[in-house]
Amino acid sequence: MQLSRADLLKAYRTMKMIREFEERLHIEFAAGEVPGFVHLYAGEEAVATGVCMHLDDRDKITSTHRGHGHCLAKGCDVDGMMAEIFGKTNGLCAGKGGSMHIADLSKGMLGANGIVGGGPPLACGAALAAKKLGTGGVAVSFVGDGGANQGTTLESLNLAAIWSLPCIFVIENNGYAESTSCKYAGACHDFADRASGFNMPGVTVDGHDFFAVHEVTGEAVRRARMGNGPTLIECKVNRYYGHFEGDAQTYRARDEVKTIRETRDCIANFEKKATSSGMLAASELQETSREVLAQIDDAVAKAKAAARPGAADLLTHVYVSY
Amino acid sequence: MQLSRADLLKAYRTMKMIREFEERLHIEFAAGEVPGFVHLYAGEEAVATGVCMHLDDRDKITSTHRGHGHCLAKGCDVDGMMAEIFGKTNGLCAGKGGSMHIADLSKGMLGANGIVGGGPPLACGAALAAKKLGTGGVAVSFVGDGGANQGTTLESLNLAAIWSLPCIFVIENNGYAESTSCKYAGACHDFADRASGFNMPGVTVDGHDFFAVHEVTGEAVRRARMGNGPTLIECKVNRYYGHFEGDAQTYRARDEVKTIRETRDCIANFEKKATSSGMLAASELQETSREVLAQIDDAVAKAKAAARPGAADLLTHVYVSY
Amino acid sequence: MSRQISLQQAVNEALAQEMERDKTVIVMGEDVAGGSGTQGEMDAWGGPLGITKGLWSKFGDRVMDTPISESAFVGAAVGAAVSGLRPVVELMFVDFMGVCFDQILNQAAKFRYMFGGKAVTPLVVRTMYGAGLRAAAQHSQCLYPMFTHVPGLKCVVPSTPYDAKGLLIQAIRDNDPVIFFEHKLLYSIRGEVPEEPYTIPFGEANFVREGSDATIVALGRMVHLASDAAQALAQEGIDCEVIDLRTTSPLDEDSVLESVEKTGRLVVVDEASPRCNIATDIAALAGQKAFASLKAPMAMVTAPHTPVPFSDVLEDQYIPDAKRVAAAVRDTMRYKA
Amino acid sequence: MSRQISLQQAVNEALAQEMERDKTVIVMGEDVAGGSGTQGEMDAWGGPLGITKGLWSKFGDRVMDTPISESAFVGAAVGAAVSGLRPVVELMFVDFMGVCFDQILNQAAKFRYMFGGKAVTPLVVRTMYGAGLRAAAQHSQCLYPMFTHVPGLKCVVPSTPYDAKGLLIQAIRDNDPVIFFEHKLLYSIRGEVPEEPYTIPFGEANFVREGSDATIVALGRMVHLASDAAQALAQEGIDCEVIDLRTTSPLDEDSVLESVEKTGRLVVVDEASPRCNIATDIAALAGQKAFASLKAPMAMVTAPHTPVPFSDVLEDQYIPDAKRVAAAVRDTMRYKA
Ligand SMILES: Cc1ncc(C[n+]2csc(CCOP(=O)(O)OP(=O)(O)O)c2C)c(N)n1
Ligand SMILES: Cc1ncc(C[n+]2csc(CCOP(=O)(O)OP(=O)(O)O)c2C)c(N)n1
Ligand SMILES: [Mg+2]
Ligand SMILES: [Mg+2]
Repeated sequence: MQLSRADLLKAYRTMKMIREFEERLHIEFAAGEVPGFVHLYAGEEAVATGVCMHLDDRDKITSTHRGHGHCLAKGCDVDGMMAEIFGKTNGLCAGKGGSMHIADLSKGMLGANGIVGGGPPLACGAALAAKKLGTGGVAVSFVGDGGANQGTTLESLNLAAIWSLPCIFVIENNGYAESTSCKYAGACHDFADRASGFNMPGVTVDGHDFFAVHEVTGEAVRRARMGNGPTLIECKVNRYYGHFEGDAQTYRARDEVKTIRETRDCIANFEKKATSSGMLAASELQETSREVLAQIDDAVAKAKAAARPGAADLLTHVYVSY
Repeated sequence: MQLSRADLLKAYRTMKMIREFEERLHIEFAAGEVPGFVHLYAGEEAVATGVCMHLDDRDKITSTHRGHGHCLAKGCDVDGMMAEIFGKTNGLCAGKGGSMHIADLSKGMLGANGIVGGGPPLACGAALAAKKLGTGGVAVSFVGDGGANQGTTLESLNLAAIWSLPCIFVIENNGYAESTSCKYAGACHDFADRASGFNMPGVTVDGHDFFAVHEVTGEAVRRARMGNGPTLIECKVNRYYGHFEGDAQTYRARDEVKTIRETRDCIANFEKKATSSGMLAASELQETSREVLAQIDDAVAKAKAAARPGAADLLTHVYVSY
Repeated sequence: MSRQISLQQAVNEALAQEMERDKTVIVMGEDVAGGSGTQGEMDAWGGPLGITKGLWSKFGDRVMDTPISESAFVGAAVGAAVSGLRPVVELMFVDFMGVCFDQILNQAAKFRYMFGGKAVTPLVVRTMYGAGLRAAAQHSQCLYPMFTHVPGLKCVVPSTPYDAKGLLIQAIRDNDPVIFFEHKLLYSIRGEVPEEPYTIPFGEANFVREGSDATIVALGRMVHLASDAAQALAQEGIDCEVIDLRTTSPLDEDSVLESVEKTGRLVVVDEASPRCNIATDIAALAGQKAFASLKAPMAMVTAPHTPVPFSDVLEDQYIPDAKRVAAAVRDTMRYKA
Repeated sequence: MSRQISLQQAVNEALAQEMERDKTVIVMGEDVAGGSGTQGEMDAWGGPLGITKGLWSKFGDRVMDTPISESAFVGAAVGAAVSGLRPVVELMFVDFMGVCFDQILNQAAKFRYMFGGKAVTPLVVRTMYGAGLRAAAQHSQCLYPMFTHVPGLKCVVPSTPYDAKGLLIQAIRDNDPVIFFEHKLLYSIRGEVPEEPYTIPFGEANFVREGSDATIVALGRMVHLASDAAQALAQEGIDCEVIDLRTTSPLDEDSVLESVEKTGRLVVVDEASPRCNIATDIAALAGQKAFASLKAPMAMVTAPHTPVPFSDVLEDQYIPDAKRVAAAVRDTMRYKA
């Protein structure tokens, strides 16, 4: 699929938004402003962005504990997300979910998920609904390399294949599940190798490369929309921060992240490609960056100023009717 | 591995024992003598027999709801099994388990299992114990084609591979999970195709052919004992009776079983091969058959005559100490 | 006389009528049709006991056989429920919850709350429970106490064909995730059931029998034992009130409390194993909110703290029976402070 | 003065001492060492909160990191337990039970019974539970009522470093499957703990405080709230007995009943959600077996019937606190028949 200037600018804005969102949370967390467990997506922006560029409001995604990038790429409101992460009443989940449970069903974002492997079955269901209701929608399930070994994920590959569901499994292989290497935990060379055992195409791409991710996803989404069933896409990528904020990361090689940041950063690479090809001007990128930063500043300020939930909120939202 | 005359006779006795055990239960069930759910293994004898011939008391197996054949092949006592199936106090499980839970840990038989996919994780553990304790033992997990799609099974493939466990997964593909075709439920051509996605050898064999099963299992057991990790073996086979006794089997093609019985029966084929090669005499086979039948008659008579558990047995065996 | 059908037929009819009424209702589970991919007949099974048989013939691919991958297909039902369908998914035996519980416990049950009230998850999980089929430890459990424990779930345990139909239709129309427990031994019981669709609201217990001496609270199959016991006791001049909870979550606290306040005596009959079960739940409720009315210790008639045994002798002893219920009531009556 | 260590250290020490003593004890779970297969340090994590850190350095490959495949590795621990090892497997958060419960519910718990007494399953499942870390609905549950409900399992919920060490050593030496619940907020509390190994028998509650006016039964982190409440009440002249259950299965019924018989008043404090939980279980026990002694309704202080909220304001309200416990006791004292 040819990317227009507008597409590229949108992609850039999304990647930059995710990056700055996470960089800012990293600082706010260290300052003790953010409660709970926070898993940052910095470094993996090209994946969520490249995938979600193909999706519209008919389409659904399921996410993981590391969900901020997926949310932003799927169109969740930045202010609402920030407020949620700060536990405020105007958060996307009224302060009841927090970082690990941000959702916006109206945007087709079925929720970050605190359960590794929680998402893939749900994505099968969203895809089934699209199929039965004839919406033309697809479902995408983001799963980590750790989550790729969870039985729920493996079962879902099978289910999606036998029902020929419009479902795409995106394995975000960032090399680690917490402090454990994907090579130790996963018996396979590439996770994409597992696809053939479930009768679906599997492809491995460089998750630092927005263009590569965008291309293979385009193919998979077309396949799905045409009724030709699921695809497994493995994106090899890196996370820039610890498993969660507070992780000392002694299991990583010295300078591992530094080297990647310097040589393979998805945003820097995108900037280079987009400007050198003449598609986007450096000034446009700078302008976008400025806007993004301002938006994040604003979101954080609003989130900090926002009201906390009140006692009465504890008991609401358990049931629609009880 | 070269099969001696004694081996062949033993194999024959085992297959025949399983067959007659099941044929007899089929009759007893119809007569209302056997309580509960009974899943017969008739037709699949070559699998349990060909596999378990390689195993000794160090080795463990996990089984399924269709477990009689595995039990017999692993050396469980015929009388004890029959009594258990009749719910008697002298049964292998004191009448508390029944057909779906026959076990004899002293024989390395870790239990039939009422949960589809319950066995493979247990087999990983048995293999892990063998490895840690240096017993030289291996573990074999029997799984149906239906069970092959259960997440617990798929996870176990991965775990066994990354830990290089002496564990063998035998998928008994009899074409059906209850009334559902393995082709509908499993997204793969052969289940053995899934092995490579879990970094282990996978092989499909004709499960009606004792010699074929015996050969590939020999290879897998050697591999496992040498510390070279797991193998997945898919045996294509057929069941002669319904999913459970009482199943009208209208989902099967007319004469499906009849044709198989007539043309591909594992015992008839074995008889032909063994006698035509001159390894065994027809009279030996007949003699063995007679002995088997007598033993089963005897087991049934004893089981029927045996005492039922008494009220006091209800509360025992919940804990070792409580 | 009005129409009598079995509980099994009532369940089937409720499903058929709701599928007819609402195109977004789908049914899925292992062998719910049966015959998928085979060379023989389709719609060959309707589950191992034939409960859903015929639905595929009426509704085609809105009735979907599944692989034996409970996490994937129960989870798919959850995902479909938040995406515009109203799935009725069958977990064949509730004993199998252990391979898919996460999708119920952490996904379906919690979406609405975690997402700040923005999710609606109109899911029904139908499942078989209970002992009596000589099906042993892994196919005979009740387990509804575990589901009742989970905020966000509704739990329905019908005792009659009439209730099964009305409660199942309510469950399908309900916008919260509902776990619907069907006792294997109740499928064949027959009772009066109107042909037209109707609903029975959740959280409204049924007074099966009015009485003034003692309250027997029961659910599911135990309601019948309670009634039998009450009938036997009536001949001895002991007048029992029998309350069928119908749903354990929501719980009709008021009906239980009212009755206990009237009779002053409480016996709870629960087929589940005894720790942290519905019996303790109801007893604790009375001990907390109807204490002043209590004239005698609460009694609980439950299964013992053991797995379900295979042997018929043992299983018959395992399951509560009307005699034990009656004995518990008599003890309660005999109690002198 | 004798040695004071944290509960976290007590758990680590118990594991190390038992691994030292018995070569068949192994530890497995996600990141229980940490660093497996990486280019950086091994033994980098010890679980997300560092509880098992250092064990790999001492015991090498008897401490095994696992993939995120709880069914497979918890099941492997079960299989290893019936094959000669004594595995201590970590289910990181008890909330994750939903992806592996079958191996506990239907395998480990039932082997002995189903197999007629022939199986021995010396398994320990260590797991974190409880709210307070702002970890929201899927990482903050208690869920021990579900495990307590299951015949064949033993459930341990320690409240102090001393108990944690002694009960964990007992759990490892015990020949039945034991689920060992560690509250995240208790890891840092310190207390006196002997260096040498010792065991605390299961089924023996601890009288944390003796008193004559009211009995407060609690477990895990709630024991500390109960003690705080008792101390506050003492100043008002209300003399509470505080009982720490230590194990919910087996349950020390006698201690609870004795105390209630003495005080006539019962308050149960349970962090779990309120339906079919330990609070109802204990209240029902008293209502059944100590009825004559009861002077007032039993009170239960529990979480509300909602998922655990993320917001600190809401979570603080969600978790029972000493004030609510004290208020419940006061209500009980004020009660007039
Ligand atoms: C079922 C379950 N098991 C374990 C965990 C704890 N946990 C949270 S994130 C995580 C690692 C996930 O690794 P991966 O899937 O690779 O995602 P990444 O963090 O690398 O994005 C683990 C083990 C969990 N949340 N759920
Ligand atoms: C977890 C679980 N799901 C469903 C069932 C019900 N069930 C019992 S056997 C069976 C079919 C198994 O098929 P397969 O694995 O192919 O074994 P086969 O019966 O053909 O030997 C099903 C669905 C079960 N026992 N456990
Ligand atoms: Mg990862
Ligand atoms: Mg099969």
